[in-house]
Amino acid sequence: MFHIYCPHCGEYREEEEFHAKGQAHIARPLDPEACSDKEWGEYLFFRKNPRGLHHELWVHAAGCRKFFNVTRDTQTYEIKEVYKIGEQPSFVTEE
Amino acid sequence: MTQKNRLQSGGRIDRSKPLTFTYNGKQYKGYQGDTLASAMLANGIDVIGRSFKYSRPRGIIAAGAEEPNAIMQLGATEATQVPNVRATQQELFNGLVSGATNGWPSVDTDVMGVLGKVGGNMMPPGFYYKTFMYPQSMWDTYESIIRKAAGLGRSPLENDPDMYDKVNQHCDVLVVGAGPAGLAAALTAARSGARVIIADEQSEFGGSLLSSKETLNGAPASEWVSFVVDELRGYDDVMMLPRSTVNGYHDHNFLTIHERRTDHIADRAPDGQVRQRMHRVRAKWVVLATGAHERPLVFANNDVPGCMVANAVSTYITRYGVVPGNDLVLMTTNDSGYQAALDWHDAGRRVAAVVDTRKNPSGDRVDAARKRGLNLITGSAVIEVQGSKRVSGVSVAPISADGKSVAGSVTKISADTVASSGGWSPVIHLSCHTGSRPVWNEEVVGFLPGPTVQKQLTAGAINGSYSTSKALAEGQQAALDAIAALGMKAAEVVLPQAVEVNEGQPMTLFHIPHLKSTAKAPKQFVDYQNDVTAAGIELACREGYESIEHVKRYTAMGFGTDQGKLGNINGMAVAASALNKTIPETGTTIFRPNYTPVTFGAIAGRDCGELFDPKRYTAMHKWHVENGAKFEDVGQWKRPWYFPKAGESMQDALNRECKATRESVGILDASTLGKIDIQGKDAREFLGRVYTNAWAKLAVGKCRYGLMCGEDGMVFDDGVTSCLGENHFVMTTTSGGAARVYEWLELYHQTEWPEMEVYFNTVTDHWATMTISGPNSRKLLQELTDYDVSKENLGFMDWREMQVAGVPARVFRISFTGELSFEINVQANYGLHVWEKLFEHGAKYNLTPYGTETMHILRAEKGFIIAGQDTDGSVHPYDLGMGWCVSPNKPFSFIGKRGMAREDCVRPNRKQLVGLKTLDPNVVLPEGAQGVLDPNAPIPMPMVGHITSSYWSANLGRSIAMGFVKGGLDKMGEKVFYPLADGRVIEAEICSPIFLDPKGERQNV
Amino acid sequence: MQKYSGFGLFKHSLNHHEDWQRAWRNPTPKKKYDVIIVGGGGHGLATAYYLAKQFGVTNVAVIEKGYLGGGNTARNTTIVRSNYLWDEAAHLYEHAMKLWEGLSQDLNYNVMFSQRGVLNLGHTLQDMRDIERRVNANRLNGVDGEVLDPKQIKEIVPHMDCSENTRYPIMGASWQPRGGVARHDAVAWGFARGADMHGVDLIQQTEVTDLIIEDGTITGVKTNRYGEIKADRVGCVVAGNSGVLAKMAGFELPLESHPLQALVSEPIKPILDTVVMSNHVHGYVSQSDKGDLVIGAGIDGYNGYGQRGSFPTIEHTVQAIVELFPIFSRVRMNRQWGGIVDTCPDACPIISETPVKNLFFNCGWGTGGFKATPGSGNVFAASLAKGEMHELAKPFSMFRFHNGALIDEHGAAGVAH
Amino acid sequence: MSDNVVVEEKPVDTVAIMNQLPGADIVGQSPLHHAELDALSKKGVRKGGVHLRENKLQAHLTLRCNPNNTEQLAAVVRVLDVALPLQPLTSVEKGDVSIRWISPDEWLIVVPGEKAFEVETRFREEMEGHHSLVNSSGGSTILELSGDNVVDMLKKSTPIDLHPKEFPVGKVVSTVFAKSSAIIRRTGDKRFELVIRRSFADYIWLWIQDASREFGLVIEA
Repeated sequence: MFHIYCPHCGEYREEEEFHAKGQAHIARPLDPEACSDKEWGEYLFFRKNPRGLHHELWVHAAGCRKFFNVTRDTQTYEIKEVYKIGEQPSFVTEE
Repeated sequence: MTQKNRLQSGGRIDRSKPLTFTYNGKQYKGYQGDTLASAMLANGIDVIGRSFKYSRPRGIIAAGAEEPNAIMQLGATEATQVPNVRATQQELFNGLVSGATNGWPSVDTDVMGVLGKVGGNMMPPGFYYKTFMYPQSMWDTYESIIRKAAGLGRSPLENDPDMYDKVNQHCDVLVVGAGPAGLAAALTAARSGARVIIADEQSEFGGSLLSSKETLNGAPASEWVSFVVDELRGYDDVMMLPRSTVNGYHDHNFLTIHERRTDHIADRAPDGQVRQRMHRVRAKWVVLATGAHERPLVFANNDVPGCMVANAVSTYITRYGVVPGNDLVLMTTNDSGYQAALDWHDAGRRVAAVVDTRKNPSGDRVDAARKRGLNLITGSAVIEVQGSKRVSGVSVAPISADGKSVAGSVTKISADTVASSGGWSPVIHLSCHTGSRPVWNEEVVGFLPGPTVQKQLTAGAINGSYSTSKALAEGQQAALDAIAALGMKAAEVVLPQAVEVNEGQPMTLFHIPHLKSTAKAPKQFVDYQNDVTAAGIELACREGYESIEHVKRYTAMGFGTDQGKLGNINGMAVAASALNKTIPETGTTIFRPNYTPVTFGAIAGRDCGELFDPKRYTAMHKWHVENGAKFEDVGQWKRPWYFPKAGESMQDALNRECKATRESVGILDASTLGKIDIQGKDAREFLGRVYTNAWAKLAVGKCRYGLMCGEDGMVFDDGVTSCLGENHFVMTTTSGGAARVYEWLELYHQTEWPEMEVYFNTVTDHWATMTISGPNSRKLLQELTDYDVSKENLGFMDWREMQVAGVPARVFRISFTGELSFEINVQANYGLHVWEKLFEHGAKYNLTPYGTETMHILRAEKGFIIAGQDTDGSVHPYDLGMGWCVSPNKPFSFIGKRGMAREDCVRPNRKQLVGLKTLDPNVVLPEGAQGVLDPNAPIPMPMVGHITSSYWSANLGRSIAMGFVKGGLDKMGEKVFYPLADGRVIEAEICSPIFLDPKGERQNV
Repeated sequence: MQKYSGFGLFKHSLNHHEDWQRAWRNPTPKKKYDVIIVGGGGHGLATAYYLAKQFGVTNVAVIEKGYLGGGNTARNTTIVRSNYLWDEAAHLYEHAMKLWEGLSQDLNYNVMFSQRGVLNLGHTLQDMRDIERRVNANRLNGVDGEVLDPKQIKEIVPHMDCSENTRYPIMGASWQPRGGVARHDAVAWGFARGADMHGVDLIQQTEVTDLIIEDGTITGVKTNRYGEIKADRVGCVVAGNSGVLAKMAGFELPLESHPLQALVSEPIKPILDTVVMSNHVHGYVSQSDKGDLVIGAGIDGYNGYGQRGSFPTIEHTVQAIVELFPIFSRVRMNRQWGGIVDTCPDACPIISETPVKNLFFNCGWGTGGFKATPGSGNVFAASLAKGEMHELAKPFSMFRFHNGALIDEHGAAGVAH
Repeated sequence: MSDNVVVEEKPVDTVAIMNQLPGADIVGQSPLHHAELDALSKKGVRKGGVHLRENKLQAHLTLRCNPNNTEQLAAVVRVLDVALPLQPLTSVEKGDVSIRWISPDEWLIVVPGEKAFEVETRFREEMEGHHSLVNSSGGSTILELSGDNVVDMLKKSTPIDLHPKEFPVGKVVSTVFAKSSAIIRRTGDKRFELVIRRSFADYIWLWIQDASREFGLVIEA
């Protein structure tokens, strides 16, 4: 069970208070009508699914109800950082 | 019966407290402080079970968690049966009832044993993959025989009378194991002011010190243990948990501890007490001081009762005052094994021989054995055991220096007990649970904990540090490391002085050679519980199962309830040798939770029975119960389903409720609908983005129905949203969808459109909501309010604030029944008051309470959908015939708009929701029936869609249904057939889903 | 190749089993194959087997980075059923079911397929609507199924609490008598042995490090141990690693890999004859031939390749099992483990052509992979043999996530399998 | 029917607030009304490790506003005579007003039940800019828990660390409570307050009884 630091509450809480909401930083296309079916399908369904560092969206569901981002290793499950919506991660994989 | 193997003195048992217990129907005596195993050994019980595959007699081998054989059925009553209890870990209590788990008619005269002897050769590993295939039809028969033979103990057949619970714990340092290393660690951490939890699976703290004659500071080690325990007890922030197994190590230093609080007292927990407790621990640091298990050696017939692990022999003698035999042969590859022979000799029984596989052993214990004049046979091994239900003798022979072959002639020695020691395996199980792979260490001849990302430290035998002085020092150091990492100041702890024992070099040997090849020699067991032999492992390797994982799976090695604590390393060694590889080349051994098995009840905790899941109630629930409602589970809510009167069938009640509502007035508790208060200057714009229809012009005082879709364009919720003020709305959602919609709104607000000024607050529980519906609803309402609720003053889809029955209310003129309806919302603390007042005044109108089922019928008569029943995540608004509820021209591309325009969403012949009238109006189509156009088509029959809603409509005097039909909206009047499981084929005609009052005149009065 | 039989066992027992042949060879790969299968799990091995046996393509290699059947094949709860809701899925899984029914004999390897029946419980009115809908669809699709009431359920599972005083009383169930369980490892080994017998090279401990793509067409793979190996066609059947291989080929997949946990009790005497599943209380259980209660938990919500999940998921599952079977409260949980399931947004697999010519993917089975093993291998083999997708595979194209033609099996997939 | 409150048509307003309380002759029924705690307090046990009292029918008001807007913060002081706790997980209490930090832009204000409308009205008068004040008095209730074993009982129910070092008096958290949720505030060394949702109140009541069984549960009026 993960121990997650909520950047809004300012302390660690148990995973039971949170919900994982999938990959972070997936922005809704500004002009959906201009998207092809392929582009819209990719926005809807296609994800990075990395083995290693992953940026993901979580919500402190039972706590402050704020969404925030987590950089986590999907293999070791280590959480490298948490950061607020609108901020950028400092841990990134080299591509 | 006398305890023939009990010593007159010594041990940690209390001879003044005799206890009586039952084994296989016979009564025996033991003492307070015994385990079931030590008491059985004291009474000279040799055979405690039969092996699982070959049905061979088995005896107790070990003294702790690693025991593979002594797996008992416990329980004096049916409800308190516990299968598969390890006798070595079960403390004896007065009245304990136990039995062997295998063996028919008894363990001593077992019929299967004969079969095992005859058929054993037919059962190499994986034999079942190679046979029982022909004829195909016989497999069921073969399998039922296999199933009966398998399994260990049995499940109780009555419900558990005991309680379990869970406690969430937090600490700075969790120390696992209260042996010398663990105690040193706990003491150091505690004295430094840390919050400490120390847990040990045994009944008392001390670990290896409990069963050794070692001294610390010149006094018996137990004195130091008492001193530490006393000091630890004095700290508020130290929690000491004996009888508590740390069974799982999970991510981010979350560990579970299974505490057995009453299993040592009785079958059943004393009244009010919890039988077992799970501690869910979040530890900043973990110190693993879990010790090591001694490895038995693998030799022919090494499973005959009387064969034991050397250290277990010592433990029974020193801790329990039990010598488990008369004549001992010890076989060892190392010095530590000698202790068993020394203790045996010192207890006054005969040591027939000490067989050391090393040519020239030397060391303090070897010297001690020589000094006692023990018969020391070096460079040799016990290559075979004689006896069936008890060891009668052994064959000893010299072996080659590499231990691979017999190098001389065989001598027979008579003995009734064979102790063996192949060295020690560190107990690394917990360190593996989070995915860390153990690393082989040549020096230790064992796996050590591998690198880990957890905040984990290790101390003592788990590191291969087997001396007490090292254990103490490492325990202290681990605590100091943790204290430093926590930024705390370490307190001074002076460790006690242990006596250093000089030890010679151990020999790396696992599998004792035999005169015959492994395949032809008598069985040499590696994993006792699963009857895995060295020959079996070699065969697996020969057959190409070369990965250690393949070997384990093919032979079932390590899959028993002991999880291979004794056998895994030996098995790997046998495989490595067969494959001509080293042990690390063969692979590694990964352990998973649990360290030892954990009661399901303890994992469930108190979340079972009444507390399995919350039941959510509305403010009027008590009234519903008192008025005979039947309830429906909707999410966690308990909603009235219908209100039968005495003697009424469900359909009678529904007919009555439906008619009363359409003819006069009915009332529904609608409090469970989700309600979200939305405020802010961008609230209106936000609604426009999340709903498919337009919200720009909804005036204050007005209500509007909306559909909500996902980005894929599929409907996921619906409800009425009302404009309370220019910047203020209240949204309603389905009862089951409330939490999801609320989170959905927050998701978009927080991540996509944070610049929008809008706040969402859930007010579901705040308002009690009651809907009165029917032609007399206005009259009824008017009696309870001074506000003019006439059509002119409170029109359809209007809401107003007014007092109802003296309580301030918001009244919404919205309708889900198609009748004149008023939805009255009052603060929930006053819900029941208003509800009861409505009944006081409603009697004359035959005000009839109705539940969800009548609500469903009434709305279906009007063709209104229920999200979740008439939708399934694969339909968009146009599929539902609800294009009227989509405003494609809104400036913002609302959620769902792009999704529902994808190629597959706009193709012709999609399944569309339509009304369906059965040809025979008296037949009600079953919900879920699948429609076909040609009921005579062969299977697989092309289907056109299913019935989503179907009812008997008392008001229409016929059945009505809604369902999906491919291209249905363009097929009005056409026929669909519904072939049912009972053989009937029901014919229906496609129609509009609005069966009643298509112009909406009834609600618009 | 020697044939397995009771008589053979007896014969070998006279010789102390010293002369058993290898179940499969350990060959050095050739320079070129007609088809390379990347991934030696159950699906990959089944693909190779059917390619060689049924479609006559014997110049085939299976390249496995670990050991055969070492992924989800070795970590699932072994349930086999075909009662899926949508036509496309039902047809695919029923194709698999028919192959299961003669698989031990076909492979001459007892996979211990045991048709002890599968119950899917309903606890709410909506559950029952869904069950009726699915069973009706199953029957018209030629999949066996019945809707049972609590009394009938009680007859099949006498020890389950079918009373009305539970939190979510059992209202009914769907019952697929032909469903059941099989011995998971044996499936991989049986297909491996069968494939090897027909000439397929099984290359273990060898990792594909890159795909060789020329002008949009795949021509082979690069490996860590044997360098380049050429192939006319390549089929990737690598479950959780699909994203990694897709990336090598230059495209993405709509997959996410999640932990899926399972657990077993200690072995107990036979007490449960069938598979019992409940989506509503979230748990499912069967009893293995060894006597273990085999229990499946839900998928953890986050992505994870760690072969482990979070403890609350285990707790909820055990609570569900104790709720269904209060008598199991004193039985003990022996072991838990986790697999990595590659899940698609619609809970259906991808069996598909890709943007690269002659490169095919079979993945995204989520919780439904084991039960499909022979069917998946069979249709994938047919597709690889012909170079175009088998009829049953066509609806499972990866391109459905662009045009929206999803096959939403979340209801049927539920917690589990 | 009583007409002591005159209802009149309001002018079109940006937000709608209303006095939700009836006249004093109509007694509200709290979420645990059916448990008849008053009666239990008279006949139940008087000794035990956990004490429970329902602090019912208080006014619960959820304030959402911008913690960086000094004007808004000043408005709060004008209305409540106490400043919003801006530090996460803290609370303030003054007179009959208590305020709990819930989220960076959310606070739960509790005042005596009859004061809800007055506070709402005052907020409307005093606070400008984007904010909301929502009355949720009917949707929740307050349980006061105390006693020597109160922490032991709570540890069975919530994963929050309740050690005084981590959870001092005045700290407030929103968290899971069994399979429901609660806002937990420490009001004393061995004294806590739980704000729970109405529809879950019966479940939590059953849970607390069960979890307190080994310590003894005393109901207080």
